[in-house]
Amino acid sequence: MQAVIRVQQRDFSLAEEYDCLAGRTDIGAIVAFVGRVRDLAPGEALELEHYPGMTEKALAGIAEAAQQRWPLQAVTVIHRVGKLGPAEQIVLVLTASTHRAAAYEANAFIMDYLKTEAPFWKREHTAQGAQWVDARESDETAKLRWEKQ
Amino acid sequence: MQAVIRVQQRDFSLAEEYDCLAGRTDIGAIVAFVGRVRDLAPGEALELEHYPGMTEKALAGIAEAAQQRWPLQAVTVIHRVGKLGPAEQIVLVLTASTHRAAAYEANAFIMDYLKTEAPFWKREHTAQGAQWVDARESDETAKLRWEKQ
Amino acid sequence: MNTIKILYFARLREAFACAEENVTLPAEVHNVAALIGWLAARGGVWTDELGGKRVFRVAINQDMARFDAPIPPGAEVAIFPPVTGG
Amino acid sequence: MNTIKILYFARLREAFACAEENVTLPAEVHNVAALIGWLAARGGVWTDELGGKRVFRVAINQDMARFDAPIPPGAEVAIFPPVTGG
Repeated sequence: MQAVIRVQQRDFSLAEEYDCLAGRTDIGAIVAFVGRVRDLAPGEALELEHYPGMTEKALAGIAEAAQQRWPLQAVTVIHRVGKLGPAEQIVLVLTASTHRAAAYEANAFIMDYLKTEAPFWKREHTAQGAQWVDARESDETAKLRWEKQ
Repeated sequence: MQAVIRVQQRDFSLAEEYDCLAGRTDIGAIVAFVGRVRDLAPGEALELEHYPGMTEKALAGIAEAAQQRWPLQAVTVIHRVGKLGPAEQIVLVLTASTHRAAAYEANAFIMDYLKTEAPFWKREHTAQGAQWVDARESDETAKLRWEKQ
Repeated sequence: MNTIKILYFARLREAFACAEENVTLPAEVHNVAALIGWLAARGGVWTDELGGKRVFRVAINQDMARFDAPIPPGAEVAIFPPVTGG
Repeated sequence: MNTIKILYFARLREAFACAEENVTLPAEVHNVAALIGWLAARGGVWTDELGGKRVFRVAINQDMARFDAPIPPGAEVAIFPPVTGG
């Protein structure tokens, strides 16, 4: 099973990606995660820089690790780059499996690794100027729980 | 915050429910779970019976418990009843929060309690006749993990 | 005298060929355990389903109830197999 | 002689005013730790960012690399702050 991995400037559609799974009778559970820009005021923006080439490679590697760990019928990871306004979509992770536990866990696993290993960097553009967003210790902790098991 | 709870025969649209959250700058993470009919052949059907009145009350109670446990900006639970064919949608749970951990955990919590406490019963109609689906021990186990914490 | 409504769902509704009945409880039938014993004493499918061999759940006024829960006057009691939705 | 390409991203790209450079490594600069020490010895912002006060990550040929990882001939090495996507 091949994962769908896309890194793009343009917006994505949860509905379109979900519809790709229509009619499949082997899928019992689908989990979708959407991460969005929050806490920005109108006129402010989030800018996402990335490392072209490594980004796709890192995301594909994370999806592959998830597929080896859980029985998944489908995996889709889409991450946007460039400038995004308040409430805009940043990332979509879609996982499908026979049972819900695999779909939930694989989805959270992919997000935890994406947050700590995929080469994206956020910068906030506000009235106070542009500022790089700091990495969060809690993201590193979230990833480590998968390594203990 | 009021949860959206619906029990209905007709299909639902993930896209429509998701779009209700568009433009909200307080939401950073949205998790959607869709449960679907699997492993049925064409012509076969799953029938969902329920206990009108208690169903809505049970789902509202579960959503309320999730909202007390995690900071959620939105909760939607839609469950279908009646006859459903292969690959049809059965249930949608949508959770939105500031951070992803709350959205993931609240979503799985709601599904675990829905599976064990909301009065729905599945019957499969196949070439061999109609048969009630047995409850799964693993669903009970999944629920118990939330009571230990 | 406590007259209550009892609802049956899914496998139990079919086994009893009954979706709903109104019954007046004897004074000693004051909680769920006593009600179940009283219904199981009807014999046949009632004993088969409620006599202890098979698993079932009970709700009182649309809330899940334990076997030691009292039955309030005029209650809506529902008896059904473990749920299988979702 | 090992000539490699080094890429800088985000805060480091801005601090160094450099997105990419080609460098020929002295023979003793054979792993990530040695490369970082060699770059930090440039002084100024190089020392500030790579001298040990701030946290950064290194990738070799587009895979995350540890500080003891060897640098293959002609490698693409990237140095960047901890990632913040998603």
